[in-house]
Amino acid sequence: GPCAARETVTVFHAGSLTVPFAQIEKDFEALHPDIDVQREAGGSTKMARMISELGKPADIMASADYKVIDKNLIPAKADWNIRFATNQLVLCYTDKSRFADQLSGDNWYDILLKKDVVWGHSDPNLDPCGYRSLMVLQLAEKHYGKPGLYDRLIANRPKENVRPKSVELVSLLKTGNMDYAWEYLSVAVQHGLKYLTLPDRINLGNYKEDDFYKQASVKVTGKKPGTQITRTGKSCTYGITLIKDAPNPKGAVLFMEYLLHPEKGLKVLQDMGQPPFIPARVSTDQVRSGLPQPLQPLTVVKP
Amino acid sequence: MLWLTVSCSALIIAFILLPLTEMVLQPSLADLGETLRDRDVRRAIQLSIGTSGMAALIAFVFGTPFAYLLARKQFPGKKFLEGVVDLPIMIPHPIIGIAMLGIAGRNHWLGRLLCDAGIRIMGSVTGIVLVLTFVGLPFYINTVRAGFEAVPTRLEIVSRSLGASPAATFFRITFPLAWRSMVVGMIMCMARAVSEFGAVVIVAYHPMIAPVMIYERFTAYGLKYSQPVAVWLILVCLILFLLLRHFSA
Amino acid sequence: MLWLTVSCSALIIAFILLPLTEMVLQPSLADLGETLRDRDVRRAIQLSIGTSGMAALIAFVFGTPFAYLLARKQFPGKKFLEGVVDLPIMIPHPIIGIAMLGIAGRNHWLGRLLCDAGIRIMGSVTGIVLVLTFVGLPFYINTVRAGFEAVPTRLEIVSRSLGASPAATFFRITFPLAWRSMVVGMIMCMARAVSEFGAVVIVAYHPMIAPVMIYERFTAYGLKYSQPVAVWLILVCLILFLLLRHFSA
Amino acid sequence: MIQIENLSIRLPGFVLRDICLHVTPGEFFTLLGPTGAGKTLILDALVGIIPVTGGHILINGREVTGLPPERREIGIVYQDNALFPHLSVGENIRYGLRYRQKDRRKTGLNTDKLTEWLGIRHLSERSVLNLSGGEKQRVALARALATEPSVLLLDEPLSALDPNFRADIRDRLRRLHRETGVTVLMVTHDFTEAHFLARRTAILNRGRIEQTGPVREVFQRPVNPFVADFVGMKNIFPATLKRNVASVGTLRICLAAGATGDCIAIRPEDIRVLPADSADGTENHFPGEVTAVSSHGIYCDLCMQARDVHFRAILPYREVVASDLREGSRVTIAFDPADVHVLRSQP
Amino acid sequence: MIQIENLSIRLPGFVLRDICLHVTPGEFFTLLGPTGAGKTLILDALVGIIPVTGGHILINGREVTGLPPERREIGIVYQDNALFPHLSVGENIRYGLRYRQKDRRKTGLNTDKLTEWLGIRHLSERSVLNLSGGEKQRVALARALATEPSVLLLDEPLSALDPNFRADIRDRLRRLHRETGVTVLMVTHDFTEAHFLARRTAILNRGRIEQTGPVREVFQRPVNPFVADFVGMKNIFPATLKRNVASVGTLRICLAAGATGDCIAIRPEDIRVLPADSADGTENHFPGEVTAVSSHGIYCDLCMQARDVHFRAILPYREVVASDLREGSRVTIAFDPADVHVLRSQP
Ligand SMILES: [Mg+2]
Ligand SMILES: [Mg+2]
Ligand SMILES: [Mg+2]
Repeated sequence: GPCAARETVTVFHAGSLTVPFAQIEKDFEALHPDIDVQREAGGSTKMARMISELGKPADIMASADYKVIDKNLIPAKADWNIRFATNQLVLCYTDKSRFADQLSGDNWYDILLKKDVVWGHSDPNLDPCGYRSLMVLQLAEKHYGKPGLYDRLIANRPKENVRPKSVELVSLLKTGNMDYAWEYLSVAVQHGLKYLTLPDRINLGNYKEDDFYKQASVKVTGKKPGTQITRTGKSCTYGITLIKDAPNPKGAVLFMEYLLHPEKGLKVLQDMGQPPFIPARVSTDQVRSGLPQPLQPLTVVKP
Repeated sequence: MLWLTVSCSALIIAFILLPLTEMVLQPSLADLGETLRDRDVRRAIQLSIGTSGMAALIAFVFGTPFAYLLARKQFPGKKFLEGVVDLPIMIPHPIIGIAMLGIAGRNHWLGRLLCDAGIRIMGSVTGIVLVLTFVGLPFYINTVRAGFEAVPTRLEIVSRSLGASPAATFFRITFPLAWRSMVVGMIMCMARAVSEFGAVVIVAYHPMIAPVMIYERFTAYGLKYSQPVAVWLILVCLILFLLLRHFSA
Repeated sequence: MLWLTVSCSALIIAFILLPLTEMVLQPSLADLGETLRDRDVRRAIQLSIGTSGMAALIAFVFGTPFAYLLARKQFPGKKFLEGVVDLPIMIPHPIIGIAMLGIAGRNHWLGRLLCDAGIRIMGSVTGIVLVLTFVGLPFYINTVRAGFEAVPTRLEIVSRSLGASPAATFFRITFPLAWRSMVVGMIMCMARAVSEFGAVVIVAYHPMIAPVMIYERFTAYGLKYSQPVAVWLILVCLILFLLLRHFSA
Repeated sequence: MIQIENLSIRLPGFVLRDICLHVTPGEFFTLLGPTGAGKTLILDALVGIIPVTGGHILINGREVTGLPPERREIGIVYQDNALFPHLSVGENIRYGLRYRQKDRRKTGLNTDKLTEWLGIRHLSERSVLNLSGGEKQRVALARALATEPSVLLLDEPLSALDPNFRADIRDRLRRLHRETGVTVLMVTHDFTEAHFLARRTAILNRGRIEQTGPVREVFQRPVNPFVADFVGMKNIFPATLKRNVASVGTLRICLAAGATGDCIAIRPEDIRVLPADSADGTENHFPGEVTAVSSHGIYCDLCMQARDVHFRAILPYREVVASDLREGSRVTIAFDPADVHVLRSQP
Repeated sequence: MIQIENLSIRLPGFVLRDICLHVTPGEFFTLLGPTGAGKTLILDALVGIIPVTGGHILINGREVTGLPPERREIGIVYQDNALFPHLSVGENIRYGLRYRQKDRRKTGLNTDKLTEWLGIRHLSERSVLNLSGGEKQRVALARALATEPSVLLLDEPLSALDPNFRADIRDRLRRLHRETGVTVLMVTHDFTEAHFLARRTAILNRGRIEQTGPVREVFQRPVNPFVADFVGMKNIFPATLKRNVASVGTLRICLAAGATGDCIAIRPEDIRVLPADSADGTENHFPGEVTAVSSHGIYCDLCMQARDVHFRAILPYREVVASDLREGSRVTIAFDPADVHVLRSQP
């Protein structure tokens, strides 16, 4: 059929980017009717592993944590890394959530400690949102000066409440299977959830607080079951890269060019509650000069 | 005794129907309409129907002779073959996908052969059809085998005594008497195939069949966006199967 | 004709067996051993066997009276009920999970009821068993129904004419003559249940049943780490089913 | 004792109308009729497995119309014996004892005596699967009688048996009936079985009873052509009756007495075949010609033509040989006026 | 013409040994035997659906032992008629014509004539599902004969029919055989069918042929007790023979001529029942007493005892009535020495 004739651009991305990327795909495909963008969403770590370990063909990888690209893809599968958006963690809930009427910035952790409250987060091993949720809890222990808070909170969160990617929790909230869930602000906005914003000191949304964030660390599984690596706290910064042996580099660059354009892709992100970096950032001049030609004007160097 | 029977039966019917009707009734008509205008949704449902129909067709072509063999001949190792036919029912779905990818890659002689012939399994319609055929085959073969067994061997003997070759006998006697079971078998095979998710999601995330899309929408957007797709898929399947059953009755 | 039949049959057997044997033969014995020492793997396989066995047991308890009803009684709407029984085969697996969660949450009266009774569906063994029962029921009911139909009604009539009540007749005549089909039905139900992935992964990611673990390991770590788990699951299932079949033959 | 009063059963495609049957205590009664006449339906109603549309069924004076089978105290033996395949011969026979224990003490009939009579005592431990057809039917009989039912129903118990077993079971049935005195209602389509076993019979056709009476009387005096044909009166002719003469074609046949009707019937064995141009004193003797001779072993079927009427007679084989009867033989066809039965085709 | 030479078939649990059968062209031959004797197995071998262990099968002189069924030119009619349920009557009958077109022109027998003879011409457009049992069997016959097979095989074609249809099909079978001259091999367990239809017969028992010969001869002169019992010689006694006298119990029975053997047999219809203390000139007459009289309609079965020997006789019902024979009647049992057959129980 006519679909088969179109060239495809395969984009792997963090689950939290699903809604804006769906819009961007639609806009981009309208502009380039000969290109079909095919997206596959999941926990960023998992998506990166699918490229690095399983060799699944992909053109672009957009991660909720740019570190994932550095650690899993560079240098074998990618050469560079563009940071293009930020985010912050919020505690999401609905009208029907237990104690929703009492929830405030001062007592949220008390509510999460209640026995009959069901709350959860995504899998730290598969999804940056998962370990970031844990980091928020660790930072809260320090910020509110409540030693042992983290362990007590975790003790009240059975393993069953951990799902592979954060956006799955949205459905559980909405069907009333779960009362509270840790999500990115953007996800909460996009899905029309009620949410509680937290102080900058603990929400991982402000890069100026990176020194405080650094105190949090979470162990996650490594390249094979049983091994572990440590993730330390850092502000939520989204990264994107082009996969080295991409099947369709031309189309991929075209899409990336569209995505990183302040009036196009980045504007969609902005509209959907996710603050973009305008312009997008790379770490060094050397990296910038290594970018495909059309992307260079859309980026600045900022370590 | 009767009371127990009826209440157990009612419980089972409720257990099956309650979750499904609740789900079907939840989306508003507006949601349903909007979903149907989504080209991706239409494409996914079409692909689901198309690939499972294709699987049913393959089952028909290759499964019919096998079903006939199982229905008519006695041979050593028959029990084993019967077990093999039922195997796809008990193999966990992700394993099916993994096993298919295992022989489809360049690391396997078969994969190289296919690759050289330009046939791609991973992420292709071919791959989806293969996986769906795998899971649907037992349903076709078991149904049609029972259909063949219901045709008295005597009719075939008489036909041959009247001069018809085995092939002529099959097409003039056995097939006309068993074709209904083949239609039912294809419906069953298609029904099973259209429901498959776990094996397909491993072999082909794209092109997206409806169950994968429903899963994706559920995990990424939530219930509200997956339900209408699910409702449409269920409706399309129901209509299709009712039509086929009607046609074959 | 015979040649065609045999080659089609060989093709199907190869199509089913080749991917599976290739997969079973690939992991080294060391890998297999190491995997088995992994407590998570053992727990997942145990959970898979346990929950699908539970599903088979539930199907036995509630499905047997229903199968008897379908086998023995004629009533208006019977065709409809037969269709309902087959429904779980054709409902895409993610939809099953979604539909279950739909009525299990606090937003549904049934969910609230369950919640107040302390029964949780999401992420619980209860939820897994429910989903597996849902997908396995048709297999149990259809098998046992055929088993009941194979017991001549006359035997039951004679038993009653000799003074036995319907219940006594069932336990002294019908059950002893149909129990084999119940064992086979439970095997089929369990086989189907142990293979389910799409519906379970939505209802319960944790506790992890083996197919979910295999999927996770495959997507996160690749073939090498998922294959040994798959091999163990297949082996355990095969042994279990062979034992049961042997026991019931 | 069985009383069936105005029994009606309405099924899609079949109606049983106003059936009345009285089987007296200890009687052996046969219900005869061709396939599809509704015989088995009446048995089903007696057993209690189909709902009746109207009428009443009484067993030993007790109304059982609405009772379930287990409360009717009947025994039933089917053509296909319906033995419980998973039980041994002994277990089959003793199956119903636990439900009817009290009755057993009263009469003292025990299974030992029963199995002795039926010659199956030595089979007690055997599986019922390896028995011969005759043995199976004997076990089925023992099972039905072990509970000492008020009545015994038999659904063509001889039809499915090999001829060599058939005679044996038939003999045993008769002896059993005599020795136990049980009331028996047997359904069959074979009139000779009724002759052998029963005192009275009813002829069923298309859901209606055509005639009831002693077997020999139904055999000798059928009331209409259907019954006549069913009991083997092969010479049934439409006739015009005038006083005691019936005109059949161009033949004029004398009757023993004046009667009204539109048909006459003569049993084939009542027709005598004499040498041509001879007579033996009867009024009815016609010159004729043999058109066919068929041997059936002991006896032969003779087809003969007298003018425009075809007669059929049955003769012992030795007589046919002695008289050298063959196709074309010229004979005299003779029969007594008393053997000419007048029937009405419309009731 | 059918020649079966030393046919052997070995199956798990059953062996067919050294079967030799010659059916001459145009003959109507019956293969008789009880259930399980191996009759159907021989038919299966003739049709070509089971492999033979040894021996040869020739049809019209052509060896067909290894040929598939479609190349044997046989017609077959089964007990259950095996009509193609999805085809009309006409389509069933014409089914085989396309494969045997050339033969049809030769002899000129056409389906119109066939359906005319069988009285099913008007059914041509009807579905075979709504036919009566007799009509179905006639269609099956027409279908088998339409291709003008070299031989026609019949597998108990009358057994499953209602008695009223049975006589009709039997008559038509005989006429068809006469008019088409086809070679027929019929399998049955009913000896009277053989009498009616066939010239020659073979008696099969447990995979072996016990006797072959003209029907009447097998009927009159069985070679061993099994055949004697099968053809209805109800009086079979172990006997000690000395010249032309056989000692049975305490009776001494005269034979027509000296013979060797260990058994004697007398047909029940060859036994005459005379008034007590009378005689009719035969050497063999014994005083006896009637122990049982059973009616079978036209004829009656009489059980009699003469000293320590039990005789069974068959008498026409009217004779029993005329002589007022009943249980306890004293009679003279008489039979001719020529009617006493000497058998050997061991070959
Ligand atoms: Mg697209
Ligand atoms: Mg009947
Ligand atoms: Mg047979």
